[in-house]
This record gives sequence, C-alpha cells and structure tokens, in this order.
Amino acid sequence: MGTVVEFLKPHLLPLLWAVVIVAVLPLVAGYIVLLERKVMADIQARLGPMRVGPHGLLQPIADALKLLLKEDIIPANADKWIFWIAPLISVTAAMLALSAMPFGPVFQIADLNVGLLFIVAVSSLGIFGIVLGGWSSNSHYALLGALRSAAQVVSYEVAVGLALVSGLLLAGTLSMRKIVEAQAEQGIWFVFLAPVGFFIYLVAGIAELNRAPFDLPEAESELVAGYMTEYSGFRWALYFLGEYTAMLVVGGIGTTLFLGGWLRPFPNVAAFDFLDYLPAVFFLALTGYCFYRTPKQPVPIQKAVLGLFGLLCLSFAAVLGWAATLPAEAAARGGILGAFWFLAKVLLFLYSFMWFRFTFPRYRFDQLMRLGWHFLIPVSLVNVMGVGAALVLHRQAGWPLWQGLVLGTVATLAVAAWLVLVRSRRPVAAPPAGEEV
Amino acid sequence: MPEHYIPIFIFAVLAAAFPAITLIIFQYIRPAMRAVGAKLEPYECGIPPEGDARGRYSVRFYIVAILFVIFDVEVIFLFPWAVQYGVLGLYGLVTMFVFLGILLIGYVWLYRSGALEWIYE
Amino acid sequence: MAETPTRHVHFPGMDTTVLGADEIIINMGPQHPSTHGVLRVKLHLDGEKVIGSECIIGYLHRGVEKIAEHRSYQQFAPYVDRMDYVAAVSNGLGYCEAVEKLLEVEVPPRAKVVRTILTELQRIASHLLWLGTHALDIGALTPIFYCFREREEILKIFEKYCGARLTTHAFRIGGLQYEVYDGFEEDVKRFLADFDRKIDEYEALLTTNRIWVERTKGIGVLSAQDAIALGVTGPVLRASGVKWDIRKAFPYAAYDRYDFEIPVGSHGDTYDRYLVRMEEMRQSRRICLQAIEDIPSGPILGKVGKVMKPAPGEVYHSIEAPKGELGYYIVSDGTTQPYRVRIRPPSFINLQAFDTMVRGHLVADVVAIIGTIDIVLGEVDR
Amino acid sequence: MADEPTPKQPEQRQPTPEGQPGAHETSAPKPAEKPAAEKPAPPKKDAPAAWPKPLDNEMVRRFRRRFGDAILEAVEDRKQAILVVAVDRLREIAEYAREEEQFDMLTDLTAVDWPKREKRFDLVVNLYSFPRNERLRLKAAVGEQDRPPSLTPVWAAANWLERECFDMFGIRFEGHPDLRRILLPEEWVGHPLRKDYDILQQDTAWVRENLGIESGQ
Repeated sequence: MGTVVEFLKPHLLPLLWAVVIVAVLPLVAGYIVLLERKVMADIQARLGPMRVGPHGLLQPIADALKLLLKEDIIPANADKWIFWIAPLISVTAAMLALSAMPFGPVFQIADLNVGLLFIVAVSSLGIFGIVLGGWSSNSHYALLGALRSAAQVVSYEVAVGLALVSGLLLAGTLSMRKIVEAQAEQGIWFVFLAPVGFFIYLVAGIAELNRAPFDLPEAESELVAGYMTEYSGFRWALYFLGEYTAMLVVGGIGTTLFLGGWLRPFPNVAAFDFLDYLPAVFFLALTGYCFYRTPKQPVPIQKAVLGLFGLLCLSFAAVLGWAATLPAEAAARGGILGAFWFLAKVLLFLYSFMWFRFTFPRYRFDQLMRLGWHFLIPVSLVNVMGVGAALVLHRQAGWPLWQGLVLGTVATLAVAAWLVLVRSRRPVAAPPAGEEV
Repeated sequence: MPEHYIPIFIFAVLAAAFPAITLIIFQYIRPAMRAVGAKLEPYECGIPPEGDARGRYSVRFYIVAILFVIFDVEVIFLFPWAVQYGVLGLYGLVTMFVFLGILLIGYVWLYRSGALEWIYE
Repeated sequence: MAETPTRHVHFPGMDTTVLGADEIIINMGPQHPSTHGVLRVKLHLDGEKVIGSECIIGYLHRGVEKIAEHRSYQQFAPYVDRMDYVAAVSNGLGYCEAVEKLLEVEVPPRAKVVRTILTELQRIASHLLWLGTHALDIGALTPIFYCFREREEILKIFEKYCGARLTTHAFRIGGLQYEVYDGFEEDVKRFLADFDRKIDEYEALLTTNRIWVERTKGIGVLSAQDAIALGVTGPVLRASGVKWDIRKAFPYAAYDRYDFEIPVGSHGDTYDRYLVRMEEMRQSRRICLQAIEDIPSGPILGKVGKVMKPAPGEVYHSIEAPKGELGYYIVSDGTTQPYRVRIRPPSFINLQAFDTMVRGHLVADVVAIIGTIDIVLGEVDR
Repeated sequence: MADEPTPKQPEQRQPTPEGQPGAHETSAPKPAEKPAAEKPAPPKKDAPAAWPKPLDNEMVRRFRRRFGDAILEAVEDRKQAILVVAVDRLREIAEYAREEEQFDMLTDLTAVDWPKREKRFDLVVNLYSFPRNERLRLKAAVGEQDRPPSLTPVWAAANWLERECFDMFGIRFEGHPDLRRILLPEEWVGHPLRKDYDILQQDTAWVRENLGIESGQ
C-alpha cells in the first residue's frame, strides 16, 4: 500500500484532475445538450426547454435520470458482447483524448511530448465504437450508418492531419503545452498565420464528429438513427456522451493549435490587461441576471434553483476576480484565468458547430466524400507546402513572415478556387421539351 | 518518458470503468428487460426485415479504407518533419516538396482513374 | 422491379463484376421519420444506390369512396376534408363545385371570391408545410419552424372563420357555410402584408445554399414526356416544363377575375419543383391581395334545396389542389345519395412517378424525392 | 340515354324507370332483381332532364369514321363529352385518342358498378388533351368475367389506376404488367366498391388473423 502511495505521489494533482473530469464530464455534456437546444430554439424562433427548472436548467439532470432508468433492450439477433461494449469504446476513447488536453497551464493530466499525436490517435479510436455498434445490431439501418461513419471519419482524418501539420510547422512541437507557449512567444494565434489550415480543420473536424451538415451516419430522415438505431436508454446516452465529449476534444485541439489555447486575446499587449477582469465581470453580469429573474419564477423550487445558480455564478466571479488580482507570475492566476479562456474558446467552437447544424441542410454521402477527397485533401496538401515555403523564406531568405504567409495563402486559395471550378460539373438534367397550353 | 503515461493509464482505467460501472449498477436499479417479440427485432420501420444485415457490402468502402491507409501514413510522416522543420530548413522544404510531389502524382492518378468518385457510372 | 440487379462497379482496369455487393433490400416505412405518413417504400440497394423501388400503400385506406355511396351529398362533404388533411379547404372546394355542377347551381359571386381567398390561403399553408418537411428531410432543421409560424397565422384565420383549423369543412354545396367574420379582411391583409418578406427569409436559407442546391439539382428528374405519360399534375408537372394549371385551363371559383402567373421549371428536378412551389406561394399571395380588395356583396348561398337530388347523370370536376389535379367524378342516380363518387387524388397518381424518379439515385435522395412529390397519405390511400 | 334513340345499340334498350345514367342500360330480361338504389321516384319532377344530350361534333365524327360500330354512343352530360365504346376495341380507341386526337394525358381511370345490368361494370376513362385543352370521357361496359385490355402500354399512368380498379371492383385487365391489389392487403377477399359489398362488410378472417382483433368495426 505504501509503495503504491509513494508511486502515485508525483501524480496526485493530475489524478485529482482525472477524477474531476470523469465525474463532471457527463454533467458538462448534459449541459452542452441543453445549450444546444437553447441555441437551436433561439435560431428557430422559439424558447426551447422551459419546464424543468427555470429556463430548463434542470433538464439535463431529468434527462439523465430518465435515460438511466429506461428499459434496456438488446435485440435478439444482436451480437450481445459487442453490442454491450461498443458504446463504452466510444465514450472511453473520447474521454481519453481529454487526458492530454491543456485546459490551462496547470490543468493538464499529462503533458506528453507527442501530445497532439496522442490525442488525434486516441480520439480516432472512437470510430470503433460506432462501427462495432452498428455491426452488432444486425440491422440494415445501423449497418449503413456505421459504414458511412467509418468511411467518412477515415476520409476526413487525412484532411484533419494535414491541417494540423500546417499549424505544427509554425509551432515546431507536438507537446500541447509548448504549442500554446509558442503562440505566446510569437505573440499571435496561429489562426492568423494559417487561416486556410484553420478553416480546413474546422470543416473536417465537424465531419469527424459526424455532426451536421455531415451527420450522415445518423441522418434521422434517411437512416432513422443510423448506427444508434437499436440502442436505447443508457447505452444510447453513452453514445451521446461520447459524441459530445468528442466535440470538446475537437474544439480543444482547435483552440490549442489555432486559437492560442489558454491565452487571453492579445496576451503580450499590456494595454489589454483589463481583459483579465473580463471573466469576473462576465460572471457577475450572469449573477445579476439570475438574481433579477429569481423573484419572477412562478414556483418556489424554481426560485431556489435559479438563486442557487446565481450563487454559483457569483462564486465563479469571485474566484476569477481573485485570480485576476494576483501577481502575474502566480500559477493560480494563469491556471484559473487560462481555464476560463480555454473553455470560452472551446464554447466558441461548440457554438459554431451548433450554428452550422441549424443552418445547413445535410450533404449526401457521395458529395461528402467528394468534398473530402477532391477538395479538402488537395487544398490542405497545397496549404502545407505554402506554409512550409513561407517559413523557409522567412528563416533563410529573411523575408518578413507575413509576406510569405500571405503569398502561401493566396496560392492555396487560388488552387481551391480552381478545384471548385473544376468540380462544379453537376449532373445536368436533360431539359424536357416545354409544352404550352 | 514512460512515467508521463502513468496518469494517462490511470485515467484510461477510470474513463472505461465509469460508464461500465454505471451501466452495471443501474442494471439492478432499473426495471428488468421485459421485451418480447417484435421489440427484440431489429428496427425496420415496422416490417420484418428481409435477409441478414451482415451481407457483403459495396467494394467502395474497402477502396476508401485502402486509400486511407496510404494517405494517413503520409500524414504521419509529415508530423515529425513539421516538428523538426526549424532545424531542417531549406533542405527540409525541398525533400518534402519531393515527397508531397510524389504523393500528388499518385493523387492525380487516383483522381483521374475515378477511384475517388463515390458513384461510378 | 429488381430481379436483375446490375452489379457493375466500374473500377478501371479491374474486372469488378465479382466484387459486387450483395443486393440489400431495405424497407423505408410505414414507420419512418420521412416517408410523410405511412408510405412504405421497398428499396433494392446496391451499396447505397437504388436499383429498384416499390411503393406499398394502403395503410391508411378508409374506403372514402364507399362511404360516399351511403351518405347524402351534404353528409359526405366533411369526409373529403380528411383526404388531404393539410389542404382540407381545397378538397372541400373541389367536392362542392363538383356537386354544384351536377346540380347545375350557380354560386353567388361573393361566395366565389371568398372561396378563392380561402383556397389560396390553404395553398400557401400546404406549401409551407411541404417546404418545412422537405427541408427537414434534406437535413435543414430550421425552415420548418419558420414555415409553421406563418402557417399558424393561416390556420388562425380558418379557425376564426369556421371554428376548425385543419378539417375545416369551410364551404357548403351552393356557396359558403358561414358569412366571413368581422375583421376577416384585416386579418388576411395583415398576413399577406409581410408574407413575401417571409418567403424571402426561407429563400435566404435555401435557394442559394450550396448544399441545398447540390442536394436538389439533378435529383429525381422527370421529363415532361414522362410526367404526362404518368399523369403527374400540379407543381411536379409544371416543374417539368409543362405550363398547365387548372386555374387557367378550366377556371373555377373566381380565378378568371385575377391576374397571376403560372411558374414553370425547365429541368424537372427537385430544385425546380422547389422553385415552382416557392413562386406559387408568391402568386397565391398575389391572388389573395387582388381578391381581398374587392369582395362583392350579396348572398353567400345559391339556390339549393335542403334536399339535394341531382338529375341522373354524371360529372367530372377537378380543381388545382396544392398537390395537383384533384378530381371528383360523381355519378347520380337521381336520389339524395351519390351513386358513385370517384376521387382522383393527385398524390396517388403523382406517387406513381416515384420509381421513375428514384432509380439510380442514392438512399439520401429517396427522402428528397418523396418530399418533392409532396404526398399526403390520407389522400393516397383514401 | 333514356330519351334518345342511338343508332347503334347492341342490345335492345328499355327506358329505365329510375332513369339511371348507365349509358347503355340493358335491364336484361327484366326480372325484378333489386335495383341498386331502391328509388322508383319518377324523374319527371325536375322537368328539364336535359342531360345527357347526344353529341355530334367533328371529333365524334372522326371517331365514328375510324371505329364505326365500336363507338356505341356519343353523349354530352353537363357539357362534358362522353364516348361509349365497345370494350374489345378500347385499347385501339385509346391509342387513337392519344396519337391522333392528342389526348396525351390519362387523368383518371375508374369503374362504376351496375349490378343488375348484364355487363355490370362501366369502365370510365377520363382523358385530357394538353394541346386542345379538352377533356374526353371514354366509357365501356365490362362484364364480370370480361378481361378488358390494359391501357398501361398507352398511358403509363394506368398502372396503379387499373390496380386500384382491380382491387375495388375485381376487374381483371388483360396485359397489365403487375395486376395486384394496391390499397387492400394482398390476401383480402372481396372487392369493396361493388354494390353487393356492404359498407359494414369486411374480410373477417383476414382481420382476425393479421390484426389479432375480432372485428375492424
């Protein structure tokens, strides 16, 4: 026992962090679902969940309870063991990818020197869960969904990889922490240096997540529910958990590599130091709103819940305000504020995922594959070459970096435009002879 | 640095155990499965499904799989190159241009042969 | 159907006939999110490509035509509302006009104009429902809520007019059931006033959306020849380039009094059908605007007796329902009950073109094509 | 109809008391088989029993010239043109109507049951011509055992309509590619739109077996 404690001692903080992640993640995923429903309602000119708790704040908890207690059905012809284990794979892979994610300079379970590679590798294991789940169900819809999912994820993996390489060229390291530090040193987020790479990452990332407009594996209007057709109750919820965790992972990678991770906007400009107080002010405003709305709730319980939520926000505001007053070198300051900024940027990603989902129709499968193989992969290849050339011009020929990058970007965009023109051949219907009355 | 992986290993165990344990615990709490008959059949819009779902599937999926292997390995090769790019400099650029050039030729061949088309006429 | 599946995957330089996938038979429906009711489509797939299809219908068959033979002319009128239950007003108009023709009764002009307004509002409502569900099928989650927002306005007008929202039974044989309520004109005008901006809103989401265009252009092409041979009518026919609309060809109600255009497509694909219906909504608005300005005064009911005994004989009357030609063939034997009522449902006959439209497309297109035909199973199965 | 003597009449006609609109009513040997609608009300009440009127326009003459005896009657009812034709030449007439007379669309195809007639069904084919903006109705009497020609080769639209006709009336079309029931289940017994099929009648055996209930009422 003693040796075990001794062995674990250096890892105590990461372990604590791990426990927190595992415990909190389902809750977070639940609230992301609530957020999504609220965003959807806002876009669609309605209110969204309003019944369970004030403004639907308790909806995720009610949903979770319902899903946990629902009847658990395993189809008779299903491959029981695989059916049992497949959603677990999905969830575990997605969660594992969080282990190397730097939520802040101190909140990281392990800073691997191959961090990014590890995350990409682990998160792509999630597809096993989907394929196995779809296959073991022994249902046509599920199998079609699973195969679509496999082909789709596999195709966009390449584009994601290439887009990441364009960021890596600028960072020169695979360690997630050092990638952020590189952006701090250079004083600029990589999204401004490799915009095309960021864009490709965003699109391909959505495709990897199987989210609209690339949500073909579960396209409800075609395949009913795709690979999840036969799943119900808690197993289904696990797939959902996996999906929303994967959203966090994709957002996290994008934030770290392109949006400066835990850095606040303009990290090196002293004139923007007041931004450090922004988190506290934001939560203070939220607190104010909650307290303002509390007396207007119809039911005492709703009043209590909203009041408690307001108190929660207030405590967040207090912690963040306290952190902002600490001296700049203090670890706690960087950690707490960093976590805020990191999560805020991840939320930005999540919001864009939702925004796309409620705005765009769904691609068809062949169009999806064509977009991936005919457009994103060649463009990202050229983009990597462009960024590489710009860096060489900068380092060896002494060009200003921005000149080279602008050149590279323009070249990439030119190739992209050419590809769009080339592939704009559409199946054209033979115009039927018009008839008049 | 294998000791870096210890927390990750523990985390992996946690991450796998948490859903599994929840699943098992709630198996005893929630009502037992009483599904019979059609409820246990795969869903096919209310009609008994025809044939087994696990038939031979379209060859195109295998082509995509093969292409993925090829291209993803290339991407993996690019990762260490990107990390060491500051050291390699112009030499790195030229070698990678050659490498990517070969890849592009292969890509163009694939493109023209129609292997990247999902629907073949 | 698909007895001889073509199993050729043309991969260059490879004899791939042996690599063909097993033909998969998939049932879509009767319980499926996007078969718009209880349509069952049996698809024969090669991979995801449709090589054959078969529509299996009848899950909602209620024997409306048989019921008609056992009801008096007036008693049967509410039944027709239940056929195309999203366009009940149009159904009622067709039936009432057919019986009026059989009775040779003249409908007073006031009733004609009000009928026209309500029917055009119904057309807008039906098209809005179509747009919302069609967009949902193709994966656009948002338009349906905007469409329902506007449709709600129309349904409220119906509700105020006759107390019912869907199965309205708004007209009666010989004229109108009710006089319009106070404020009817204002309600309709208020709805029409900014409705074209609402259409712009839908179009902003879809018309130039690249994904929408890619999903609909060239999908489910139906040539004019095929469309005519298959008896397809309504927007589907017009999208194939045939400029034919019963409102122009055989004007009924008060349509001869108003200016409006018949939108036509040129490619006969899903995108054209979308455009045609969008334009039809604008034209319906135009008709309503003209009609609401000038509702003639006078009686709302023509000279019909309490007991209707049409002279023996038969009549076929059809109107341009939102989904196509809705025809009633009524045979009278001189009694108070029709001897035979045959309903020519547009959805039923348009659905027949489904197989022609779907072959060679992918599973994802199947739902787009079902949506674009705009079927209502209550009418297909009757 | 009842009041005009049409030149070509295969059977001896009698003015039917109830004035049924069956265009070539033949109340067979006139045993008192129950009339479809027990309504001996004399139609004299609504005096101008104006319809149907004989029709004789250019088109009808063209049809007559081409098919002679096969055009049994040409009438107009509520200003709608009706040609009563012999069923054995229906296909030819349909082809001619489409090719020569430009009736390019089959609007509807249905039947009417007159159980006390010798040939109990009227096959009713509604046609529309786009170029002429005109409708035409073809009617043909079909006996219970007759197999009228399928019009599917002429208009593809006839496919489902004939299936529905078969489903509801039991008329078997000769040469139909896929003559199965369409609205009712495949194994259903009986044809509901026949007049002798009661409105409350159902295939009880089928309902019991497939729905697991005693009755669908």
